[in-house]
Amino acid sequence: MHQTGTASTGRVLQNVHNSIVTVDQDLNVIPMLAESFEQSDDGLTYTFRLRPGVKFHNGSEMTSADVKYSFERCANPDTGAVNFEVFNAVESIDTPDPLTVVVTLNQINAPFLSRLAENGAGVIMPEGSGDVQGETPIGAGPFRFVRREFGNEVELERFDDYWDGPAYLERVIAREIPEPTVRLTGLRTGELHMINDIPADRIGEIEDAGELQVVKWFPLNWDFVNLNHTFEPFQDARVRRAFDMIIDKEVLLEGALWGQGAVTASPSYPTSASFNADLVQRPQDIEGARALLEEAGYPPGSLDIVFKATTNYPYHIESAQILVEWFRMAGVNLTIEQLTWADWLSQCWVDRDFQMTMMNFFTLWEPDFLYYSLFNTVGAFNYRSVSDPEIDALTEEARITVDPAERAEIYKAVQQRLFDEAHDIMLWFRNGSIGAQPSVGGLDTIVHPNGSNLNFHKVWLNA
Amino acid sequence: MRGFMTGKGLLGGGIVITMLLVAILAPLFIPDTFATRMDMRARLSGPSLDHIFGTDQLGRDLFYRVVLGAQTSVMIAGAAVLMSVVIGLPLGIISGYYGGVIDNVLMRLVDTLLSFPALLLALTISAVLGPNLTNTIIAIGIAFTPFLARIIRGEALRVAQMPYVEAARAAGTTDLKMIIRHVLPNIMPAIIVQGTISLAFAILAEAGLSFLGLGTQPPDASWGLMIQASRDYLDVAPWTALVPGAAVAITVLGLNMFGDVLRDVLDPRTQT
Amino acid sequence: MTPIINIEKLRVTFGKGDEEVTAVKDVSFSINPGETVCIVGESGSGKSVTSLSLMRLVEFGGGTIVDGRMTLAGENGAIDLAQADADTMRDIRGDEMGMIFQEPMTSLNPVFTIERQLTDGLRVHRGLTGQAATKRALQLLKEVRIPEPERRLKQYPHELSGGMRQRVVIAIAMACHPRLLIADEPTTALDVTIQAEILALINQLKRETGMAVMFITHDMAVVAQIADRVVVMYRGDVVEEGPVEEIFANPKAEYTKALLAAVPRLGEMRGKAAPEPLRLVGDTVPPKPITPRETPELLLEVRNLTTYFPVKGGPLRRHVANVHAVEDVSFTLNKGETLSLVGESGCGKSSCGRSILRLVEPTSGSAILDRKDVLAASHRDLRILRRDMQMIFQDPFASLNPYMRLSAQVAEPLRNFDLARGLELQDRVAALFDRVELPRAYMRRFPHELSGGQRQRIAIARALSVSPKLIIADEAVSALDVSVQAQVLNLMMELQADLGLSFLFISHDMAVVERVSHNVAVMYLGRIVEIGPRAAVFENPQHSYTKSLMLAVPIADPRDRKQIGDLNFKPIPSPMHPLSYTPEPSRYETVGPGHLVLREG
Amino acid sequence: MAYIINRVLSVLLTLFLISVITFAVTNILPGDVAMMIMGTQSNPEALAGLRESLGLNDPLIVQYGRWIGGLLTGDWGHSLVFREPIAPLIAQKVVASGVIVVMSMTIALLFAIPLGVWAAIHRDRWQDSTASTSALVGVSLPDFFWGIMLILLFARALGWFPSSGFVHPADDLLGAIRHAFLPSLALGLGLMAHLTRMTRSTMIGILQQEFIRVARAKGLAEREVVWSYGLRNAIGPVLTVAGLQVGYLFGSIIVVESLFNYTGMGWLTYQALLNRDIPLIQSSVFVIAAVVMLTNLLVDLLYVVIDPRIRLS
Repeated sequence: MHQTGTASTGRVLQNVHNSIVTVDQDLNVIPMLAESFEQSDDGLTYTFRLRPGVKFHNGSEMTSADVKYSFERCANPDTGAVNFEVFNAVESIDTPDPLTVVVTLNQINAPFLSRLAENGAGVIMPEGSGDVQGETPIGAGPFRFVRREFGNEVELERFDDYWDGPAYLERVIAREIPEPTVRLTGLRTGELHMINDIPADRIGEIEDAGELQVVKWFPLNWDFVNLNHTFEPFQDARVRRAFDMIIDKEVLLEGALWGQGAVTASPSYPTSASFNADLVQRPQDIEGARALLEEAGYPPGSLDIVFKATTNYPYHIESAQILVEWFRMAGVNLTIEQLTWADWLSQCWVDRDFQMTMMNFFTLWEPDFLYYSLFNTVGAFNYRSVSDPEIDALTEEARITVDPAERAEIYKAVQQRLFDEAHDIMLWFRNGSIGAQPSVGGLDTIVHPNGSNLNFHKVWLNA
Repeated sequence: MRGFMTGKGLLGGGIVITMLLVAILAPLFIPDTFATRMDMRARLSGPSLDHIFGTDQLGRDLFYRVVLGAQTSVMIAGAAVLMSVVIGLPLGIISGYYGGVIDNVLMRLVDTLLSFPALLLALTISAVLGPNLTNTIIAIGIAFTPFLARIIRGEALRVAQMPYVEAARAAGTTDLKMIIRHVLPNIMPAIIVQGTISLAFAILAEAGLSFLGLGTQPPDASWGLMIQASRDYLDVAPWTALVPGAAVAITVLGLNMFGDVLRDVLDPRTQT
Repeated sequence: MTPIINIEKLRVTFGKGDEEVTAVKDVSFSINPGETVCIVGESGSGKSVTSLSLMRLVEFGGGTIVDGRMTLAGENGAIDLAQADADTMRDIRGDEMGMIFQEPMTSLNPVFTIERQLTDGLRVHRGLTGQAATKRALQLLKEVRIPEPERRLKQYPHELSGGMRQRVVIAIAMACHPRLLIADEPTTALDVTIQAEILALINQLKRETGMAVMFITHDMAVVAQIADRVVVMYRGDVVEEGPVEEIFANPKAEYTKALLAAVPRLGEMRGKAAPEPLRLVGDTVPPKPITPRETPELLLEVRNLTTYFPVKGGPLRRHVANVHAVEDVSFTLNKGETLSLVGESGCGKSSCGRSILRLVEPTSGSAILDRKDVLAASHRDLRILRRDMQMIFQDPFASLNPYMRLSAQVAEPLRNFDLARGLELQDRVAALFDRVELPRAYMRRFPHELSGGQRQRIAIARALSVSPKLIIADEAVSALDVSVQAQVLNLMMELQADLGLSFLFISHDMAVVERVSHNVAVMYLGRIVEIGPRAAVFENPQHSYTKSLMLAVPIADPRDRKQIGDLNFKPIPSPMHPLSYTPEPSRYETVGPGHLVLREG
Repeated sequence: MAYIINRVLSVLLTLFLISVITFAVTNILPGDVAMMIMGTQSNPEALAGLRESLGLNDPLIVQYGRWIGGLLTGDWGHSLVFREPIAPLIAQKVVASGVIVVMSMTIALLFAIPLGVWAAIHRDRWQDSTASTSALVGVSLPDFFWGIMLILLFARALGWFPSSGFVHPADDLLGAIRHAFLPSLALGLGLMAHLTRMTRSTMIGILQQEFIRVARAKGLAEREVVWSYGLRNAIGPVLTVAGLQVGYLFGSIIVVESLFNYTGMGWLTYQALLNRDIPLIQSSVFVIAAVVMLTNLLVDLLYVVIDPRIRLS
């Protein structure tokens, strides 16, 4: 979901937990803590055979009771769980024996399995550990939690009884260093072995110098410009389209991220089956935009818009500055208001008090999660108040469509509709990058297929 | 006015006047879009004939930004200091001139406020009010007020005990006239000198707030914001920091020299 | 006899280039062993610069010795101090020559003990440290007759009184038995009784050690008391030099004559009924006495005036004690007359004057001015009453607003009471400038452009502007040079004769008081201890304090020197009392017509 | 003694006022504790419930009472984002900031006092303007500018000091000093100017005093006159100014600690402000203000030791 900062330690913390299922490089759901899984023909029953001998960090062995506990906890929003809607259709969770879990749904939820593989919903924790997870996470992952200081440091140590064999590294310490210069200096002086997010303008320079390893991958996340649909001008599709036309995404990508990414007209994961490759972004057309705005009743100079950008993503601030110039050319007066992350959350996310803003999301390869929660009228992340009956209908339909190909087509239609209506302005997928000392080995295994999690299980340090 | 005709006076005064002129005149002659025009092909380019001070990370011309940014920086600093003087002056004078219970209460309050670091105060006020130019001025202004009030109070107290105030009282001068005729003119030099030095601090405070995302909002140029934005490029494009940095440094130095010279010039004993 | 020091053609300047000022132009004189030479002159005469040049301290203040020789005779031959290098000078300073300064309050380092400051010189010049140094320091304190010398060693300067501090400074200067002691106005800041003691001490030390003394002063009375020879300086030059009797009896230089004429001498009013202005050099007509009105008319009657200042202390800064500044004071003042309040610092004379004007709020009592009680008046009435009484303050530098034009300062009272506007106001201000004999061109000027005497004239003009009946003059001439003082005094007396003013004249200077007063009240510890007609109080003092005060006043006549045995003054007790303290009322005995003396006991 | 009692009483009153102001200001901060806890998963019902359970719906005076009561009894509550008890958290951060506050002040004084004295001795000559100007350069640019410059110079180019982080002095004293050095130097550069100016003007005043002339008249060497007789008197006023500068310092550490990832009070307060961790903001702002005030109390008491005039009155 959201990164909580460019140098977030959160991604390292994920090494404490393992999920019941995961995905491979091609985003197929594959077993993890479950040895195998099967889905009944009616699509309502899922049976998981658990891997025997999996140990939790507290020494206990994983049983079906732990899985039931974990699922039930995740299904209950009162625990603060973020993914409860994954389990909305679940009728019962049965544990016929210690290594078997049967989940029964009351209606088809096509994305159920892949949602379990995504973003923590399928994480298995020891029974009864829910209350301590916040302070001292405990799971079945390759590293055990040692300590954490918010905003500063996370320390993990190797879990020797990890089911897939102990990790190479004895200890992982992740530190948040928000200043890029300081972070890069730390890597260059050898104080740090590895840094997340090399400043975009330095990647080329560091690659050329060849003294440090650079790992780049695509995509890390995607960005879009948000238009608040309760703001009167944005209720008119012409205005939204005109705004889309004002922006030259290539130049913006170059300006804000030094070209570290690729523009896209669709937020679907580019290698996923549902990605609509036919969509091509509208080219910049300031004159056309002016005409469209004029037509919609907004002649030059009549639109004064506040653009709220969060300082949590410095490149959003850069983007906003570039946008201001283009919008001025199109006769729209854009004023930037910088917000801290906390203020952005409260103003834009919760209160929906904004006209225009910009945000990024992790690459949600699971299309239901992506489109339902972000664009359905009742979607949990629909902070722009998008309300399009056609999209609502399509996203509901996809949920009960079992056939993968059929589902993919529905989502392609959603993408087409989003593009036509320009509910949001899609910008780009952004590259991920890691810089490391030459002594760090196993860097090819570090990035999780979803492009966001960092996995230290197979990473080592040369003497 | 002979006091200004020293090396220090000429230099300090010259800098201050130049900066003021730039702040006032530049926006009249240079369109403000010049400060935000971007050139993606000339990002972080060094000083050249096209861009005499080079460009920043968005290819904006640093000469225009620093020249047009003068207005913002000078205005924020000037308005904030003016505000703190406007609030601090009556508080300080009442406290120092009347003394007694009012003085005790006011100064206890001022002492309390002084325990809050000015930047912390400004940061909190900015967070409460939201980031924009006016609120930045208010935040810095409020944060500086206790200092000014304390200094003015001290001066007013000193002046209130001078025999000429006693003489004027014996001559039937009322309190209001006393303050206007005797107290104000005599504390003015101290206020002007302190104000000059506060201006320098206000410019830096704006930079500090910019560092934390408050203060001037992009794409507008202010010196503080420019230094703030340059921090990621200090090693590869040092001019992005040196240009606004030099502007701030020269102004601060100029203001300090000017303050020192003002101190001498405003002293009637050295006037001729 | 070889002089210890021989100064020839000394020339000292300050500043550089256009701003160069010559402080000492061409000064030559010498001092013999065992001799006291007084360098006398008014401010700006160069007397202090000469003494600092001798110590080569003048350079630290930005001065330069540009010419001349200062030959110090020594056992190993003579040294020209003007040419000596820094090391040599350091050896000489504090060893061959000691120096004491004007301000005993600031002459000692506040953060070091007396012992440390006494032994520093012993360490650098004599190599004395530890026990030996302490022993010598103790001996020195005994030599300067400090009570409880053992205790003083461990004390800090602020724990000592002004007189004791000056004794410590003298002890420091005497530490290495210098052959020459330079004393730069050492008694100017001291009360008259303490001055007498310090002068006696210096004389005594001189006799005991045989050292020479170079004594810088502006006070002719002190000169008369202490000098063997006198060097008179004026604007950087020596105008006259000679034995003290010769200078006083038969001055040759015009300047010396004018100076001596301007000095009021205690006792010279003997036999005169009314005060009269000084006869200054150049005055052609003899001064006219200011005789009081035939039928005295009461202007001010002060009854049982009492003023306490609260002392806060202890936790919570409670009101724990009172300073009894003015204690049950009563007196009357007639129209056209002058009553002087005289006493030493802290006696309450200033507080008394301020209480009558209500610049400080009195605790009780009444002050009836022309049938209206000032002390009972409301704030509004008080403002109107203040038209009838004005004040002149001591410090002519601080009592004028530096940022206000002189005309505006003189006009301020008129504007306050809206007595004149526009052109009329201008005319009246101009007339006031004429009245105090200041050129009208000065009206546009600022205070700093005027000399001290001129400023005091402005202060007088300001006071006169509202045609008051009473002027309270608080040490109005104390900060002025003696010749200027004489002019201002004469002006005040002239105004009294012309306008029928009454003065409440507050002063510590007995000679001046004798000159200007119709009546005199001597104050001590907040009370009037003796009050009466000037002649009665001065010629027939009854109270013991009045007597000792009279005894301490130096007389500007070398034939009338004090005997050391006479000088044994009691220190003044503290006027601070706990809240529970109830003072006795002041009870007087009448010893002559209008001459009252406080009962002692 | 009465002086000390009075100072302590006034300190208590000021502490009370500080707590009131802190509480008042943090309560008008935008943002919401409940929202911060729930983040992007907020929804109105859940927020309302959480607000209720956190006591955010109680009257302000009740909330204030609860907070101040907690402060007094040592129960400072829990930080929302750190998920830790606030008191030990702040205690640890105060130590961290204490290290750089002391070090930066030491660095500043080590430079400022000799520079100021030197300028005073050579008043109005070239040495004077050189000293004053060079001290001013430090204050002419923002702290973070110096911070980055120092990192580039001392960490990257020379490799003498680490570029970021904090080490607890109890764990590794040398490491702690090494980590604190660059932030302290960045802060010290800013402090220097004012202290130099103050030392200079105080010394000029003192060197004109009569007791300096007396010391010279005793034949003392100029070195002793200036550095012993003179400086000893200047220490008090200079320390007082240094004490007042601690307030400025605690403002600057917000920026500098964040830059250097030095996890002290400035960093903590900024994190708290950024994340609207109201309980933590309240306590850390209160602690900063209290520390600033207590430092000044300490300086006043130190003054009593230095200056015998106050000691005995």
